[in-house]
Amino acid sequence: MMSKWIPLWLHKLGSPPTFYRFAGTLRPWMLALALLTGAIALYGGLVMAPADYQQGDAYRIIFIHVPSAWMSLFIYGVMGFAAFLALVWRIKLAEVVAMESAPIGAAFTFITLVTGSLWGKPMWGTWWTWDARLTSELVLLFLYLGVIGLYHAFEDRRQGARAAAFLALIGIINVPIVHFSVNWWNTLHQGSTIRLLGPSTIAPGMLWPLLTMMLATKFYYLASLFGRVRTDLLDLESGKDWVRTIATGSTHQ
Amino acid sequence: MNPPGLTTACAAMLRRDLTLAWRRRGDIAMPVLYALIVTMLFPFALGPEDTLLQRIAGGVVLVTVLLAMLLALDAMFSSDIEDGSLEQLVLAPQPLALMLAMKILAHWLTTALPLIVIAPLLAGMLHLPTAVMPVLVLALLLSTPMLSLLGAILVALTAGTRRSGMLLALMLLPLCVPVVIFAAGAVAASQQGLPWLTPIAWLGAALVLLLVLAPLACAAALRIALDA
Amino acid sequence: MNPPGLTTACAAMLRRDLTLAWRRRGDIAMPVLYALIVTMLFPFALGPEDTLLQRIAGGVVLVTVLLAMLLALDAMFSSDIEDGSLEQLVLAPQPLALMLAMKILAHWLTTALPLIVIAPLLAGMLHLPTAVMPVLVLALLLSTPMLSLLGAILVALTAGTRRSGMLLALMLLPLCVPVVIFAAGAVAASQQGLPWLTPIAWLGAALVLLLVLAPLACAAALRIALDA
Amino acid sequence: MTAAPTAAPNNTPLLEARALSFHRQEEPVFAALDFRLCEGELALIEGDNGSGKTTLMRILAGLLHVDEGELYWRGEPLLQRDRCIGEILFLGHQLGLKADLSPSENLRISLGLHGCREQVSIASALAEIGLSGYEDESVRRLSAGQKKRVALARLLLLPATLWLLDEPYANLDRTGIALVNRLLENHLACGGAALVASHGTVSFHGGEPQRIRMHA
Amino acid sequence: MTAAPTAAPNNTPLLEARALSFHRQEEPVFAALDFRLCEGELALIEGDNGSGKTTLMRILAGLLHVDEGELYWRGEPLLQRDRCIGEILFLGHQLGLKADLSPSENLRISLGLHGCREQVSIASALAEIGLSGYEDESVRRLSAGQKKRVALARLLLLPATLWLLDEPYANLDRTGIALVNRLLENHLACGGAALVASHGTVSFHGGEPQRIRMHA
Amino acid sequence: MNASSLQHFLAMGGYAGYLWPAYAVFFIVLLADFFAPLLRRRRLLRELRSRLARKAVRQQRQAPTPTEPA
Ligand code: HEM
Ligand SMILES: Nc1ncnc2c1ncn2[C@@H]1O[C@H](COP(=O)(O)OP(=O)(O)OP(=O)(O)O)[C@@H](O)[C@H]1O
Ligand SMILES: Nc1ncnc2c1ncn2[C@@H]1O[C@H](COP(=O)(O)OP(=O)(O)OP(=O)(O)O)[C@@H](O)[C@H]1O
Ligand SMILES: [Mg+2]
Ligand SMILES: [Mg+2]
Repeated sequence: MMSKWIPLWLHKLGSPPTFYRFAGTLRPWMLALALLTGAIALYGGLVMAPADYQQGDAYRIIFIHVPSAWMSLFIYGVMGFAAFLALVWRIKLAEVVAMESAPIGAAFTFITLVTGSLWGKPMWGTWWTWDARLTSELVLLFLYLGVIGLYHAFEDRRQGARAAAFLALIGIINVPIVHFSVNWWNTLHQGSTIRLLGPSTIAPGMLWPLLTMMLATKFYYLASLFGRVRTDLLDLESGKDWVRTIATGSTHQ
Repeated sequence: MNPPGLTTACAAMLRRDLTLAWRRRGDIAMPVLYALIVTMLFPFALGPEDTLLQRIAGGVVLVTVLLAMLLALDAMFSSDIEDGSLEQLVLAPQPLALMLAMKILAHWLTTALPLIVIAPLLAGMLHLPTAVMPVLVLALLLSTPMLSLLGAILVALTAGTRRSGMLLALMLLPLCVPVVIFAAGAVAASQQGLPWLTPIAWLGAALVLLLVLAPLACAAALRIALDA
Repeated sequence: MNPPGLTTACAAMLRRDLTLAWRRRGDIAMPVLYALIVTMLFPFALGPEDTLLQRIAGGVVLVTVLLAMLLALDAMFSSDIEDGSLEQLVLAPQPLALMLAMKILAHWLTTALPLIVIAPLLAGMLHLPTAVMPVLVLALLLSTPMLSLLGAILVALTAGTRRSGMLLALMLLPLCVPVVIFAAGAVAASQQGLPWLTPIAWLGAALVLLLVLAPLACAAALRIALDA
Repeated sequence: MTAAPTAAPNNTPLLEARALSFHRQEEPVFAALDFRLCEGELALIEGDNGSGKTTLMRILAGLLHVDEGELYWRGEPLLQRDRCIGEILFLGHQLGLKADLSPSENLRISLGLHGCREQVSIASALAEIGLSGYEDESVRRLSAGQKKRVALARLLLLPATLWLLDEPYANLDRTGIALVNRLLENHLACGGAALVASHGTVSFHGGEPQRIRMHA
Repeated sequence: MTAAPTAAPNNTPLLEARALSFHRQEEPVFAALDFRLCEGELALIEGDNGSGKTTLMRILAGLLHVDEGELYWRGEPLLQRDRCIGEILFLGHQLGLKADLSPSENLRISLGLHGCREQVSIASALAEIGLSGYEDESVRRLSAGQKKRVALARLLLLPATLWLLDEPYANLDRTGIALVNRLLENHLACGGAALVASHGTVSFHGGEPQRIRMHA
Repeated sequence: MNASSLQHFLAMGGYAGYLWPAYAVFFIVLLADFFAPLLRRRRLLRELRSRLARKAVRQQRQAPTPTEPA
């Protein structure tokens, strides 16, 4: 049924040893790209971009806050999609991708919360308020943690992955809430200033480092995900011959 | 030897759970006592200042009821899982979602209802004005079933694990944040003399939606958690 | 051939419980998450009004930490009773009270300490002034061991019965009302700029007393519970 | 295997019970029980299910308090437990193993509490008991007989004069049963003593053991 | 005692295993296991500790999922469990009794789940199993052998064609062992079948039982 | 870039106390996230090797005494 519409190479990629090797070759490249674009973005953001006329230099937190915030939502989306595949077609690789995305998403959500509150102190005069966006982002962190916790609560890892995938799907309603909260409720938090379609209301000198950093975080996500998926595959397939050769053969690879 | 009709099966299911609860009627009293004591702790922790207590009464009662329900939630399926009757239920020739709905109903009747009955007492201990009581009860009547329904889904998900109630709390609380916000919003509005119908209406709408969807989701979750 | 020295035995006991906790380290994180979420619920239930939150912050954090510890308390001896290792402990050529003190210490380290570490964060979320934080942490440092010690006695007493976490809560909460009063008193005094040393001193004195008496009481209670 | 008990056998019995009786909810479990156990001796406790074998064991181990009668340890009344504690090893229906820990971790805890015989290492004890290769598996993942063997490894490791073994043969295969018998023989030869409750026939080489019959 | 199974014995075996194998952490517990069990037959599962007897039992009971090989129930592939559920009775190392409830309450729960044989009451089953007088004691207060007997009373009460008994003799005294043998004989005589894992020798009158050897 | 301009840069217009911790958190969390699976992978492979070794021991133990006693 799957084979009808999934191309052969994709089908093959879904086999754990193939994906293990594929991810192994791609991961250093992703990491290098992430480091390169990240360095450029940092230079652009911290050195080249002018200070904001209102916020002074504090606004430079934007170059990590906003990409991290986007990633926290984007990764939840990826996780939800993979969870859907895992539940409907029981694809092992989809389970692994969903479950290994969760810690990365949680990391970005955590960064968003911390950088946001570090930014909020000088801007709003408080580390934390209970407004809609901040709260829903915190709820997002709890959803990630719930998924991770449920996954690890099971003895059988694949069963745990499916149960956690179900939870991830239930929680996906929170993603639009985070994104649109600034429109639906009037809050302290800033509304959308950056649009991919239509004109952005941000100075181009600030925009390009932001977009470059966004690219860097995407590359980083892929690099980290590949590393995690490789490890998880080793664990899941620990009895298979290909894992044994890795274990007994060269320790580094 | 045909499977019994739907009504018969539902009634049997409901009766079974209510009888079991009655056998352990001490356990029914526990959430109530727990809520009482937690509510009592607040005046000690915050100092017996009437206006302050009055201001927080509605919210504290809501949170307390929620926590008490949470503690009882863990037991919704656990004994059935231990003795294998849940597996029997899954294999029974009846729509699983409907049977689960009956279980959830029984659970609500035995844990939430007693809490709702004493909620005015708890609120009274914190000096909530009498005029606000009906709104509080109404909000509880609408929000506790939602907690039961949402909780049932999550409890079903954790059915195959060596569970800890804490994991359940972690999973449930994000989902019930909106419920708490709307319920507390209604109580607060009524306390300030503002119209409180809008949040109550939202709660009602969400409840109707959940009443339809949650049993189905619960059945799906249970099948995932039981089948290895 | 002499029984090993007290230090060796204490170290073995402590290491054992910490290893077991580490094996199930997910369970360590749970009380912390629980406390976080319960704290979060209050702003939703009471409305995000900074001055109000600030006023109740200390009390809410204390109650929350107490509830989180309570949930974890139930597990202190239960697995040891089920698998018979408590019997072996009773039969070991070591003073039981001391061994139990080690168990209680391990329990405090794995449940209360993480809670104390995040308590400032919780308090910060409710806008407790930074100046009050040290007093809050101090109060927690003195009061949580008391909860662990008191809880251990009660858990030991209920060891032979079919326990439910609720029963434990019912027995423990009245006992810890004085603890909560003094701890909250210290925090409130510091928040109002009043001297807060007196309640802290009382807490300290009570803690010293309990440190000596509670392990003995716990050992006695356990022997009673096992002798059936 | 090394000898754990060092005292030479002499005439005062290690453990003596005089007119022991025990009641549960006012019903006698057993009454007027007398026996003497010297060093180097084995006593079998026999009786039907529910006749009080486990109860007697738990009394001797100090987990239950005797109602009437006296117990003597090396000729002196056994009022305070600390007189014999550390010299008695009790193995009951509950094995006292932590399912989350491995066999070696479990045994290391016992060693920490009870001390160790000389020249016996955990690894060698586990090998002798037939569990080499399972040292670091978690006990949860062992079969019923393997769990029992981990508990029996305590007999090899811990110093004790009197062994109280409640159904030591249950769940063991034939090699396991032979092993327990070998352990018992060694222990007695070194001057130890043992009380064993068992339904199976204990095929024991080296003298007819004493029999204590419980009447339900 | 009344006959539970009503179907007359015929040629298709009740349960058939073909090339069954099971892995734990990718290590084989057993491989290529074949056997057929007809109505009225008994099979003994033999093997050392840790050889996979319990594992096999749990697979047959539907508690574990088989890796490779096929299971047939009355000649039809056993893919869905509901084909045989209610016909299989499993008694494992864990007795599945609620310690808080009394023997009769425990048995009543089982009856509610599985239905009841005709003409057997809980009281008579408990009497037959040797527990009259203990009907309303809480299971927590029973001795090890008495607990086992409560679990065995299920064999008398519940209707089932295939009994899966994991070490049914452990903890029982001699009359208890004889009782289990009598129950087994009756069950087989009435057209039932049984798989028994045991280390003790099953003294069985009425035909040599089939033996399934597990190799560790 | 001379020392004073570096100082100027590090001061971040007086917001250094907020800005640099934010960047530090960003990098520390991501580093931890990146290295956690590598550590886990090392542990997994070590466990797998010891499992294989143990399996060899078990098989070796069974070889001299076959399971059939009689
Ligand atoms: C703890 C506090 C904060 C949290 C949890 C938080 C969370 C978020 C999230 C989730 C987004 C992404 C929304 C989306 O893509 O739909 C975002 C975007 C953004 N945040 Fe924050 N934030 C916090 C504090 C702040 C502060 C103090 C500022 C500045 C004064 C700020 C400025 C921005 C900006 C400019 C964006 C980009 C908006 C856009 O163009 O889409 N944030 N924040
Ligand atoms: N839950 C589990 N997880 C992983 N491995 C297990 C588990 N239970 C048992 N094993 C392993 O599987 C193998 C077979 O165990 P099983 O319990 O089937 O043995 P058994 O024949 O019943 O032994 P016994 O006679 O001791 O009861 C053993 O090597 C054991 O270590
Ligand atoms: N915890 C308890 N509380 C009350 N009565 C008990 C308790 N444990 C056992 N009994 C009762 O005491 C009597 C003796 O039990 P005991 O466990 O000593 O028997 P046993 O000889 O060890 O039997 P078995 O061979 O079955 O292990 C039994 O009648 C039992 O019902
Ligand atoms: Mg016994
Ligand atoms: Mg077994």
